[in-house]
Amino acid sequence: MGYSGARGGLEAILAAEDLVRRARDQADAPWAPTGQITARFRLAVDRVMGEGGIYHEPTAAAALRQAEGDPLEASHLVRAHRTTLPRLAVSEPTDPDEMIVLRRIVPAYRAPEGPQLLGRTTDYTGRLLEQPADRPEPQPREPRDVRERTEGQRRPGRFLDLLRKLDLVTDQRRRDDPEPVDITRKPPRPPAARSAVLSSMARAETGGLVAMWYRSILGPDGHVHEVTMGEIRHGRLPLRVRHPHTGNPVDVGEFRVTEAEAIENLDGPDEDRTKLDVGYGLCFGHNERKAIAMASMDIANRRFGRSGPLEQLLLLTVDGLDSAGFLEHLKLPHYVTFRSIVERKQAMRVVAETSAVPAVRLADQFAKEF
Amino acid sequence: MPTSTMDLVAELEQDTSLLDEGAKREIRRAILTAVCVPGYQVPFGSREMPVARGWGSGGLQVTLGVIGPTDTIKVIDQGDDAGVNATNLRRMIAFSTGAEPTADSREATVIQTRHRVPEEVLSKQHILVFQVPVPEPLRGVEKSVAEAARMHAEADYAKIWVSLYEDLVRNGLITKSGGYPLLVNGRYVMAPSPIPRWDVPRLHQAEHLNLFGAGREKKIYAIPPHTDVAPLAFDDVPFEVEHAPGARCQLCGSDDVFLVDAGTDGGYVCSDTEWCTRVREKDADLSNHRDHAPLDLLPDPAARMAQGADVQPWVPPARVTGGPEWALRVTGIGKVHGAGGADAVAGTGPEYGTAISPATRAVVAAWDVSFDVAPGEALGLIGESGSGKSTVLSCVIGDQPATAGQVYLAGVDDGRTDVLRLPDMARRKLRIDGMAVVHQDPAEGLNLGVTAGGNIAEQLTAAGWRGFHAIRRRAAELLERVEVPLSRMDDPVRTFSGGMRQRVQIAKALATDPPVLLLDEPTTGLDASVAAGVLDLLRGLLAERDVAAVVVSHDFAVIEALTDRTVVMQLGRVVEHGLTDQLFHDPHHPYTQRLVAAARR
Amino acid sequence: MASVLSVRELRKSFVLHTIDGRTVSSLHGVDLEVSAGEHVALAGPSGAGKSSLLRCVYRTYLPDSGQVWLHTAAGEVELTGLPDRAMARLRGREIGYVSQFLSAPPRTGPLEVVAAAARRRGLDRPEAREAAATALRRLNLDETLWDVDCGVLSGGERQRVNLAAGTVRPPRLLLLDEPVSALDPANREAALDLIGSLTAQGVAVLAVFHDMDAMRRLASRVVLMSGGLAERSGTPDDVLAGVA
Amino acid sequence: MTEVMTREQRCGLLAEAETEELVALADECLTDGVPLRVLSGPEVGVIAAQVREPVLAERFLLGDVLACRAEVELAGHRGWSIRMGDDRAATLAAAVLDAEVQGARPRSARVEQLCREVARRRAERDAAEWAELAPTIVEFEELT
Repeated sequence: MGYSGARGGLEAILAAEDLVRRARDQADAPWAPTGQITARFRLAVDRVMGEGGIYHEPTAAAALRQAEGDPLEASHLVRAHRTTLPRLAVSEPTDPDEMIVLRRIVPAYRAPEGPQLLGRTTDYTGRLLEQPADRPEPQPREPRDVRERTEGQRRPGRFLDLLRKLDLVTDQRRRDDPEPVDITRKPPRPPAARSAVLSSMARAETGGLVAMWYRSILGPDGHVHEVTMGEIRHGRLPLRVRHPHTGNPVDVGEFRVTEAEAIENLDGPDEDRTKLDVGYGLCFGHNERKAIAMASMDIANRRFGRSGPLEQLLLLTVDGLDSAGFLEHLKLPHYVTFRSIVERKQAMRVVAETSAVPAVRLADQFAKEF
Repeated sequence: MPTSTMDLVAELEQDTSLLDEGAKREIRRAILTAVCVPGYQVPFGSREMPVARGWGSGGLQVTLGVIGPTDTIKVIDQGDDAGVNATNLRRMIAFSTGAEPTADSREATVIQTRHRVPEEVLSKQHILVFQVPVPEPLRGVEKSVAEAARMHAEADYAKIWVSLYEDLVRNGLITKSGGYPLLVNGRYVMAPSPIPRWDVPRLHQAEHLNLFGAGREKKIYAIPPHTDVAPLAFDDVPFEVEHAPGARCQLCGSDDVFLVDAGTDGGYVCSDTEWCTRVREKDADLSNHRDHAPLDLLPDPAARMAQGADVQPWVPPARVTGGPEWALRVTGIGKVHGAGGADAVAGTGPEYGTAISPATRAVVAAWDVSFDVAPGEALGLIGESGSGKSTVLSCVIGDQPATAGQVYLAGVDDGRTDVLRLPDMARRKLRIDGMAVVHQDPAEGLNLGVTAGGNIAEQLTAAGWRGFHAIRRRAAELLERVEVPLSRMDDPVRTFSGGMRQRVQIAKALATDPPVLLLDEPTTGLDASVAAGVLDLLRGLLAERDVAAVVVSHDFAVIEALTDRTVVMQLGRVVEHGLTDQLFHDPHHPYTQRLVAAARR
Repeated sequence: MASVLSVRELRKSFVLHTIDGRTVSSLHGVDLEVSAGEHVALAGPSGAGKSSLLRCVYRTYLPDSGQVWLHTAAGEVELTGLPDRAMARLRGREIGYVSQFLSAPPRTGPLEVVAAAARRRGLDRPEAREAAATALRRLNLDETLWDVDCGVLSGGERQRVNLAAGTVRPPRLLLLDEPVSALDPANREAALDLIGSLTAQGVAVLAVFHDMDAMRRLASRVVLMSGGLAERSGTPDDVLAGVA
Repeated sequence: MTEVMTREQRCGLLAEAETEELVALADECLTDGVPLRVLSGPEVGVIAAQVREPVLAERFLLGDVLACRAEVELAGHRGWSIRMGDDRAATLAAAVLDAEVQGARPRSARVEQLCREVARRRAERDAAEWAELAPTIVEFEELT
C-alpha cells in the first residue's frame, strides 16, 4: 500500500458546508416552505425556471431556498438536477397563438384587436417601499359584473397579423421547416441556425441578455435601433405530446410564458425599406424584461448577426452558468500557473539585463549585411 | 401482488446518478472521436454538473463517462491531492460511481487533474483526465469562434506563429507560460489546459491516454498513447521549461520536479505532494523519474538566439516555365448582386446606361470580363468607381463568389484548372504563394497591431517557414527593398505613415515571391509625392521578379506608370482595351475619351 | 538594301466624342518604305501628319486602315493587327521611339532609365548598366547626374537621356520625333553624330526634325508630307530645295 | 358534458387530477386482485417544449418541462399516463385508471366521472381567473 495523502482540504470543505447549512436551515425565523416561495417570490421563481431551462415551480422554489436566494446559483442547482433526468419526449410544436393571455399590452397601437389587458403588474404603481410588520389585511373588493370571457379576450389577435393585413411587414415565413437545434445536446457555434440563437436567449441569464441589448443600442460597437414593441404577453400555453398508443396529441398541461414582438424599421441597403420586420422573444414564466430583450436581439441577430460579432455573443456569452462559472473558477488555486508566469518574468529580466534592447539588437544584426 | 399505488411507487426506485446514461454514451462517442483525431476539439453536449463550469465540470463529465465501479480514482489540483477542488471532486466521483478513491498514482486507473501531469511516470493502465478552462489555443490571436474553427480545419496556424515571432522580437524569449500551444500528431494545434511547460514533454509519445474535458466550452479532446506532441517553437530557438537556478524542494530535496513557491520567504516545494511524500519515504523510482524529467530543456539564454549569424539569404526557386504563355487568365467573369443570375444581365451595361437589371432589379456589377497577364507584364484595369473593376478583382481573388466565369493560374495544374472551382481552403492557400494581393487600405492586408517584420512573418510562416532567423533575414531584405528603414522593422505597423504601411503591405505580398500580384488602387489615399514613390517602387519590383501584375485603378497616372496594356471598364463591361499609351493618346470609346480628358485636366 | 519598315495605305482619323463627335483626319493613305541602314526624314509643314505617322508605326495611335510591316529576323510582322501583348514586347526589343519629351518615371535616375531600355533589348543587368554608361558618356551627360531624379534635369539633359535610352543597344527600327530640339550647339553635335552612326550599324531610322541642317546632314532620303499624304520622296537636296 | 370522451381527453384530464383522488380510485381498481404489471416508470424526466414562433414559422426549443410518465398493463390492457411535475404516485395511478377504462373494467364509469369533475373544476378556475383579470382591461371610449 503506497501513499495515501490528502489531508487538510476535506475537513475545511465539510466545515464550510456545515456553516451554510446551519446558518440557512436553522436560522431564527419560520421555515419557508416551497409554497411560500412560489406565492411570494413568483418572479424570482419564474426567472430561475427560465434561466435554469426547466419548468417546474416547486423545483425552482426549492433551488432558490437552497441557494439562499441567489437566482444564478439556484439556476445552477436546477440545471445540474436536469442533467440527471432523462428526456421523456419532445412536445408537439406549440403555436403561441394558442396562448390564453393573463396580461397583454400593445404599445404600438391604441386600440388593437382584443383588449389591452394589464393583468397582474405593478408597472403603473409608484415604487414606494412598503414595510408591513405582518401580512397586510386584504382590501375589500367591489363585486363587479363580469361577463363571460370571449374567445377574443382569451386569445386576442396577434399584432403581427394586423401588420400583415396592412402589408407593412416583410413576410419571411419559411416553408422548409428545419429541425430545431437542441443546444443542450449539440453546442451551438457560429454560424448557427436561428433556432439555436432563440434557444440560447430563452435560457440566457436575464441581466446578461438585457446588458447585451443595452450595449447594442448604446455601446460603441452596437448598431441596433431602439425598436418599437408591437406586443407583450404573459399567458399559458398547452404542453402537448403524442400518445404512444393512439398517435394522437394529448394535452399534458399548461406552462406560463412571456412573449414579445419587437417591430424594427428596416433601413439597410439590401432591405425592403418600405416594410417593417418583427423580432420574436419567448421565455418561461413571467419575465417581460427578458422577452423584450430577446425580441430585440432576435431582429438584431437576423440583420447583423453574421456580419459582426453579435451571433457569437448571443450564442456564447449570455448563459449565466457559463459566464458565472468561468468567473468563479478564478477563486480556485492557481499557484502552478502563477509560478510559470513568474518564471518567465524573471527570465525576461535576465534578458533585459544582459543585452540592451533586444529588438533593436536583432534588427541591427541584419542591418550590417546590407 | 401489490394492491396499493403508494407501495408500488416505493418499490420502483428511480435511478439517480450525476449523469444519465444517454449523456454518458454521448460523452464516450466524443472521446472515441477525440482519440481517433488527436488534438482535435470534439464538440459535445456538455451537461451542467453539480460543480460550477470552470470547476472541472468538463473533466468530471469525461471521468464519469469512462469510469466504472472497478476503477480507482485519484484527483489532484495543482498537483495536490488535498486541494479543495480535488477533494470536492473526488468525493463526488467516488460517491456517485462506487470507484475506489486513492492518492497513489500507481494504484489509480483514472487520474483527474487540474494544471499538472503527475511526476510519477504514467503507464498504459492510466487515463489522465484534464480539467480545461479554455480549450481554444487560438483564442489569444483570433476571437471569432467561426474563424478559429476555419483555421483549425485548414491547419492555418500562421497567426499563432506570428505571436511567437512577436514575443521573441519584443522580449528576446518566448514568454508564454502555462498552457503552451502544442502541435499534436503533426496536425492540430492544441491547448494542454494550463499545465506548466515542464509537463509538456511528458505528453510526447506517452504510454498513457490523455483526455481533456472543457465543460463550459463543450469540447473534448485527446492525446492518445504514442502520439507525437511538439510545443510550437521555431527550429532555431529552443523551447524552454520552467527553472529557478539552484532550486530544490525544501521537503524532499528534489531538483528534477516542478517546484512552486513554498511560502513568502523564497523557498520552493514540490507541486506534486504525492511524489514529494514518497521521495521522503523512499518509495519512489528516482532514476526512472529523472530519465523522464525535461532537464535538456532548461533555459539557456546563450542558445536562444545563437544561430542567427549562419542564416543565408533566401533564393526564390526558379519559376516553372513551359506552361501557358500567361501566368493568370480570367475568362468571362461576371458578378450579379441580387436575383436572377445570368438572366438579370439583359438590358444592362453601357449601351443601356445602367447596371440595374430591368427584369430583376439586381445589380450587374460585372459581366463577361476577360483578360490574361504574362510573366513580367502588368495589365491595367481602369474605370470610374462603380465600373466593376474592383468587383472583378475581388472575384479573381475569391473575396466574393463570381456569378460566372473562370480563373486560371499557370502555376496551378499548368493552367488547366479553374481556381474558382477549387475548395475554399485551396483558394486561400493560393493567396500565400500563388497570387498575392495589395489592397488599397493597408489595414486590409496587414495586421496593424503587429510589427512590420511580424506581418511578413505571417506570410512566411503560412508558407511553412519555421526558422526564426531565416524569417528575420527575409523580412529585413524585403523591408530594405521597399525602403522601410530597418530601425522600424520591430515597430507595430500602426505607428507607420500611410505610405510606409503601403510599402510594408507590398513587402508582405512579395514575401514568398508569388508569380502573380493583384493591386487594388495601390496608391489611392496617399499624398501625391508618397504615391509617386510607391509607384516607382512597384514598377521596379514588377520588373525585377518577372511578376504578372494586374493593377486596378481609377487613375490614369497610376495605370500609365505601371502597365503595358489596359482594359477599360464601364458599368460592369469592358468597353475598350489596348496598349496603355495608345489608350491615353488615341482613345476610341467615348467613355475612355472622357476619362482621358478628365485625367489631362 | 533590305526593307525594315513598309507602310501601306495607312489612314488615321480621330472621332472626338467629347467634342460633339467631330472627326479629325490625320493620315490619308500613306505609303512608305525604310530599309536597314537607311535614315528617312519626314518633312512638311506642321499638321502634315509627320508625328501621327511615327505614332501609328509605334501603335501609340491605332490606324483606321492600311498596314505597317516590320521585317524582323523572325519574319514579317504586320503591326496594326498585332495583339497588344505581342506589340508591347516587339516595342521593347525591335522598335525604339524617342520623343521630344522625356517621359521618365519620377525618382528614377538617368542610368537606370537607360539601363532598363537596354535590358528590354536583351542585355542582362550588368551588361545593361555598362551599355547605359557608355551611351550617357557619349552624349556628354555629366556623371554626377546619373543617379539623380530625372525630374530635376534640364530640358536638354532630359533629351539626352531620352536619346541614350532610344539608341542604347540600338533596335532594328528607331523612330525619332524632334530628338535634339532642346540641345545647345555642342551637345547637339554629339547627338547628331550618334544618330548618324546608327545608320552605319544598319539601323533603320524614321525621323522628324525641326531643322533642315540636321535633315540634310543625316537623312539618306527625305519624304515630304502634306495633308496627310506622302507627297514626294527623294534626296534631301532634291526634296528640301522646293520646301525651303 | 355528455359526449363521448376520447382517450386523449381522458389522459389530459387525469394529468390534471389531484394525487389523492387518483391514488384512491386506482387503489379501488386494484382491490379485485387483477394482475398489474408496471411496464415502465413512473419515471421523472423532462419534455422538451417545442414552439413554432410566428414570425418566420420556425420551430425552436424553449426549454424543458419537468414531467413524469408511467405505463402499466392491467388485466392484459395497457394504460399510459404522463403529467407535469414529479409526482410519481399520481402518474402511476393515472396509468392504472387509463388501463381500467381501456379494459372496460368495473370502475370505468368512475374514472370518466373523475375526468368530468376535473373538467368542471377547470372551467370554474377559468371563470374565477377572468373575474380577477377583466377589471384590468384598459377601456377606451367607444369610437362611433
